[in-house]
Amino acid sequence: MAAPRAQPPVSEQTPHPSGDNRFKLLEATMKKHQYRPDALIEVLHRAQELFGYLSTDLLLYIAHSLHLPPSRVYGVATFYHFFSLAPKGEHSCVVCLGTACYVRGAAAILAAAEQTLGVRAGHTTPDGRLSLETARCLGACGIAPTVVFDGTVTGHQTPEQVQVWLERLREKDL
Amino acid sequence: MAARTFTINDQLISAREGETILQAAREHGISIPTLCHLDGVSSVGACRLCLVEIEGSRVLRPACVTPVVEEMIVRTDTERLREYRRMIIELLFAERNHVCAVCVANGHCELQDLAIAVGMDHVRFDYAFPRCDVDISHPLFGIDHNRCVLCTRCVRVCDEVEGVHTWDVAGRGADARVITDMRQPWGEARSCTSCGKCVLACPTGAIFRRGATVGEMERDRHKIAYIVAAREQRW
Amino acid sequence: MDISELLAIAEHENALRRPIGIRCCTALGCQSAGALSLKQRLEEAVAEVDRTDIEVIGVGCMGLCGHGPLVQVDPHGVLYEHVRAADAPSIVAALDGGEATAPQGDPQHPFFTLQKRIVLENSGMIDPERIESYIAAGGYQALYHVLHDMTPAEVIDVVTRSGLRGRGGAGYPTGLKWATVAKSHGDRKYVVCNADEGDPGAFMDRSIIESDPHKVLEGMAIAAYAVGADQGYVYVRAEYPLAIQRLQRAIAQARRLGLLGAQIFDAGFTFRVDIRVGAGAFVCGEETALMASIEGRRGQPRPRPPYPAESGLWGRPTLINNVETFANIPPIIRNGAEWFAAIGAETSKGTKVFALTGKIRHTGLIEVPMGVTLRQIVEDMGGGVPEGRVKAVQTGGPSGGCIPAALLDTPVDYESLQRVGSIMGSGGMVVMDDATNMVDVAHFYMEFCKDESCGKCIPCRAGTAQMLHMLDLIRSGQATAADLAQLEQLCLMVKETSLCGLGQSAPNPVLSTMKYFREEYEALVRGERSEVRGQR
Amino acid sequence: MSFLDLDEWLFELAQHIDLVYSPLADVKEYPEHVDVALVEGAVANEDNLRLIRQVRERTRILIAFGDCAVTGNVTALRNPLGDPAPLLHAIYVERADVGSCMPHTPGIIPPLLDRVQPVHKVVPVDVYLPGCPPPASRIRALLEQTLAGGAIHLAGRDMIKFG
Repeated sequence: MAAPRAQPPVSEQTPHPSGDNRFKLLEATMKKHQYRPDALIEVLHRAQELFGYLSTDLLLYIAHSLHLPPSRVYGVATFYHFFSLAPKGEHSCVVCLGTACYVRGAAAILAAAEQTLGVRAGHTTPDGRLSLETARCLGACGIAPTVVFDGTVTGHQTPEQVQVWLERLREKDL
Repeated sequence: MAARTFTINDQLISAREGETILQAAREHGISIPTLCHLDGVSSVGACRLCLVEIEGSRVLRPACVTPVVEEMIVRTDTERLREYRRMIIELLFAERNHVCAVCVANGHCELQDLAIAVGMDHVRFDYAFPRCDVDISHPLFGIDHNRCVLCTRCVRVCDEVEGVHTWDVAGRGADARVITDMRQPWGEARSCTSCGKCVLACPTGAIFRRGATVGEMERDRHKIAYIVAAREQRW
Repeated sequence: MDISELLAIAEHENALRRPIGIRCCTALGCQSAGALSLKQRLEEAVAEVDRTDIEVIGVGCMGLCGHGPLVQVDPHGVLYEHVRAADAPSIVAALDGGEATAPQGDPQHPFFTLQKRIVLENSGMIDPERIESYIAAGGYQALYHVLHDMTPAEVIDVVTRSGLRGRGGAGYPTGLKWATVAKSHGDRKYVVCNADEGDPGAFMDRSIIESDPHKVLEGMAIAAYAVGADQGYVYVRAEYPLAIQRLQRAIAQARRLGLLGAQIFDAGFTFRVDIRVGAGAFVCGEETALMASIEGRRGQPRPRPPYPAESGLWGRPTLINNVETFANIPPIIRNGAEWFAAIGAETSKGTKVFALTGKIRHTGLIEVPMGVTLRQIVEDMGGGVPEGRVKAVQTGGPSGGCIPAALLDTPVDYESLQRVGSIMGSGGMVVMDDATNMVDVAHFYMEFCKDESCGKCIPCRAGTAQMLHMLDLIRSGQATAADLAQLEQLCLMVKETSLCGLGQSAPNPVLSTMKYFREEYEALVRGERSEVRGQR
Repeated sequence: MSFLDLDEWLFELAQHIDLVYSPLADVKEYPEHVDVALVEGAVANEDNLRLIRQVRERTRILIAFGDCAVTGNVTALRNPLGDPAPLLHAIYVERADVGSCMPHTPGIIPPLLDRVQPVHKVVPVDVYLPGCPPPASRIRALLEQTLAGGAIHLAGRDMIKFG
């Protein structure tokens, strides 16, 4: 395993961490991993958890902290689907497109959701309210087709049910 | 160092222990097509053009990373390999927008040479015609993603020889792109030392010297190996 | 910790058991259907009637996920399906002769009776969130036995003689892999558990971790002892938050009891386990890509050799096995190689866990002895398709193939499935009825592979994109017979030249559907389907 | 022009062939029963499409002649931009100095196809001659083989280098 590294000085071009508690929490995660470059993915997970998405400044900050070239951090962040480099909507609707869901009509569900929201999968509504996403397989095949609303997995879904949920969300002023 | 004796295309060959099939073949004047391989940087076995048949092996092996083994029997030019290589080259031409007639590397391009070598007189697959950027923000060099084959020679030479790692690959699959720093314009990539090694390494017209026009982009790719050899033999 | 302490924990735990146990499934499928509020309601209902002889236990997967939430009552084994929270009081009342409002399931259905549970022996029985529950079921005794009574070579010998083969898909002999790692030299060695279950339609590994996480950890620890490793990683998908949570808890509990960490069972054996959470890349199921990901890099495979067994994580010898493989280890140590080798088929020993899904009556998780036929699984256990007829069974996910109904009598073992153009795979089994168009199915998988191709090697990166394009042309009626031939050619090329398993197997769904359902391709080429339905 | 570089060999060629159709010859209709057609250029508009189908139907050996015919080449550079309508609009309307309007003269200006296609993506092609332009020596080698009858085989840098 690579040798532990001391905490690096924060360079001028990275955002100054003071004043934002989230940076302290991120710092703690990096410290836990002794600023090892191989902890990059763990650190990116934590950063996205704290900030919602990975901005360019945030990635640069991580690159400097872990002593990694910026292009490598960017390359890793864009390799994995889980990481988002753009802000997400306040709410999320994830339609599972795994095989079991596919065979049981996931395509129709996704089409209904796209129609209701007026955005394609992988995008956020212009008002920033909701991100429509797809998943490869949630492993909840026993209750296919599945849709995840704001982190809650629901099974045996129909296009109508999904439309109702999305419309209710639109009406509610959360 | 111990010697190894083996056969390539019915020709008996002796090689040093630890040598790859590709090295041994080239030393004996047997050509095996390559694209992602570049003398002086590590091999990644990604382009699959140097795949060879080895007797007793179920699968095809990349010559660039497969060490020779005593009494191994290798075939580099069978009907099957020829057909596969041609398809790989055709896939590359179909994947991006390679227009030899207006390319800075016309006449000095490894991809173009490979197309000739595999006998590609046309591309059987449909062209994808993707939209790709051209970045000429750097004062000396430019990159045209239309001509990039994602061999990652620029990434490796920048990391391993220049030691800077300005280049990397972002995204994945067909959407993958070589990038500089945070995928910002090359001219704004602060880590770049403008050493030009990536320009030397690029097999196609993707990375070029600014100002070069059609057919003018000649480069001495052996320089990379010279630099590496000179560094290793320094005393 | 020594054996007497371990046994004391088990004894104490067993003493706590009440005569009547209401087991409530809290695995993902049932949780999504409301199992957590149901469990709470059951506890309240028991408290309301003031019965101290009844306990409510949250357990892992009972298998019949499509009928969840599931509740089973011991000692009589009465099974309730589709249980709502409102049914809770009546279930408790039924113990005194009342009538439960939830529908009863049939525990004697072939879905249950044809199973042979080794990997899943504790699933649905014990509380996965409490290490004591696992210890009471005999857990960690195999590890003790190994550390105190066996040499590493003896452990490897047992695993080798058991005939266990890798459950991740390829079926490489596990004992041989362990022996290679044991023989390799390195200042340090690693054991990695591959829980990056990426095949869409498969959830065996998720279920095993959610239902019985300690079993996997014990298997890893035994492996670490056998090969000489002191550090382990579980690489698990980010899409499985519940599994990650249970695994974290399990590791912390085991560490607290000294069953992981330094000086395990005072035997001079140290083994630490860390979790690495994936980030959404199917290719990371490939072992060299997985290792790159653990090292914090882009999950791109590299050519093998060198194999991970010789040069793996950070260049050191690394043993990589799948979740189900590790879960088989403690029972093999406990019961012996001969016991295991007596189960299953000639070249495929033991059992296999399958996720049975798609157009089928009983969806869920099953564990069957190798060698049972697809027909037994689909028709007897799964109850066949709800409407129409079975058209095909897909095994092995995007790397596998579609087996037509005519070949349902194929036995489930590594070689037989390969002979009919599919693979065992990790255990996804998706049933398709005659409303399913097989070209659409091939397209679905190809879209998956194209999206998941890492982009490193040309045949996979450009080949999957091109194959998908050709399938698009076929589906929209713009293709010719010559295009079909060209697609087949391309499939063979990608299969033989791609760098890793993803590319090498990406053409399988196309090749197998072209082989068995060619008329569907030809009909499209003749322009016999005007409208294309299915995936975008 | 490259064809004209064949110089005096053109006279020899003329003894073996009848030139029955060419964009430069005053022949309106592509004749029937043609032995060999050298097709230059890609298929970019509806006129091209109509003509190439006719050519294929009435010709024994169809030769895709030059990079444009074989790959689309420079003429296909518009393809990554998608449908040509926005492009035409940008050129003829937005940036027009005078008389800005979309070109639309049915029967005179053929509508553009969505994508420029190499010839073999539209009709079957028998022989491919890359080159932009193919040098005279390459053209001569091709024609000599064609005149000799039998299978036509082109290989090596002198014969199939693109660009």
